Amino acid sequence: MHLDVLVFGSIAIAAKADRVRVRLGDAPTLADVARAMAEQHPPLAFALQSPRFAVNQAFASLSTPIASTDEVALITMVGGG
Amino acid sequence: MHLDVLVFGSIAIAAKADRVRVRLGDAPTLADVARAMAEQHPPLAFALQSPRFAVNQAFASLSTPIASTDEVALITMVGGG
Amino acid sequence: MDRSPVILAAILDGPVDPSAEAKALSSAARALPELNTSGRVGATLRFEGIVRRDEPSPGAPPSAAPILRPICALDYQSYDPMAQAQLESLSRDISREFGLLALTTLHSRGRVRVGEISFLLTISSSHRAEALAAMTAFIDRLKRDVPIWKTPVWAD
Amino acid sequence: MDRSPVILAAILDGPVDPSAEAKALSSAARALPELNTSGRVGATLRFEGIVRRDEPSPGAPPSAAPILRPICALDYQSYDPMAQAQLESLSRDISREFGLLALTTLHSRGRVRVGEISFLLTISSSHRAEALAAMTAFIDRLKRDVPIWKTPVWAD
Repeated sequence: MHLDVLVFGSIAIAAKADRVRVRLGDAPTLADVARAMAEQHPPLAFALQSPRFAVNQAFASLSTPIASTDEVALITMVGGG
Repeated sequence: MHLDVLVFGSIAIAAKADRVRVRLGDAPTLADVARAMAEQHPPLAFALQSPRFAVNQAFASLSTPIASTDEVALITMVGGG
Repeated sequence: MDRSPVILAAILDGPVDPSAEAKALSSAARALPELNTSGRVGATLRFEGIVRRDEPSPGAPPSAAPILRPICALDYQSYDPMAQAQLESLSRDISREFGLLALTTLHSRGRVRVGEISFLLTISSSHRAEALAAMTAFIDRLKRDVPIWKTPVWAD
Repeated sequence: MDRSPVILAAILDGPVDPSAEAKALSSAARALPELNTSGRVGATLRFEGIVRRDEPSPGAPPSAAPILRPICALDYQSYDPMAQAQLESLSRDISREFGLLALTTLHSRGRVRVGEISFLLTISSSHRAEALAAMTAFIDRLKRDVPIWKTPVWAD
């Protein structure tokens, strides 16, 4: 399956886009999403060493299973305040 | 010699006055002042276990020599803010 | 209802200026003045985060001292509606943990120029200790848990 | 003179209300607005100490939980001019130690009623960390080194 992952801030600048598409195997988890992002988008590897994701607008652990209809966002290096 | 020591706050309430007079021996230091206050004014002993004094409007150590013309104030248990 | 804290948390477009603050606070227009005249509040603390005239230049090695580069503004991007929900739950959590009487927080979305306020946090509590501790904890967790990012608008 | 902090420290009669604050701040009327538009300030922090409706009743054993008793005001007594000198030197020390850009503080002398402000401290700095640390240190040392005492005016 394919999945578009939302990215923000310096990651969006590195990606030159506000989302990146990854190819995933069967029954993927968030850990698989992180691995696929780093492999398929090497400029983003810097942000995926200890990644944190939201699934459908809530933080989720790396073991969370992902369907192609989920809204997945990479939430690392936030910089509010 | 005699010396009037300025007191404030709960110490002034305990002393029922804004200054207390103490009798001192020859060549007294602030440590002697503290001892004399506790002995001659027992209701104030609670405030003299680790006393802090100002001499002529500046903090001074207990070894400071005191003359009868010095302005001496007991500065413990301040409560500003 | 003596023990229920007054909480207000919002993300708004542009800088947190007095009119934006007054508008956001109008939803607590009765509760806050009541609290302030109750005699229960012993400490109020107000923090304003302001856009500074320079930001660390990207690309420098992390170990080196940052090279500052002039900016004219910061662009804040908020992941909505998650950012709003996280800001609200953070406000409730901190108020409960530290026993606060009131907490209001506003954060900018979009462009905020140098010298303008992008973040506001006010806390009311019985004593100063819990207000100071709550403020430090709030800002630490904001930077961890609320999905808002800033991008410098370089001046040069 | 980019690096000299703006410092204002004063003890004034009665509560720290907006008119008292405006009057005290008028002596920094040029320096503070200049600083605020300079782009150097990244954080401002404002603390207000407010008279609460009750105070611990005296005479209880120190180990026991305090028994609160209603008050209508606090009477602040200041040992002058030492209190003013100590407040000024504390302000200079804290500004230097924490590298602040501005510090203003006002403390009441005399009667302050429940709900009124008796103590104000505002800090401006480049970043939030030093503002929060400086505020905590200032209040701790104020209560140790500035000769001001409060006496409750009991309501009952």
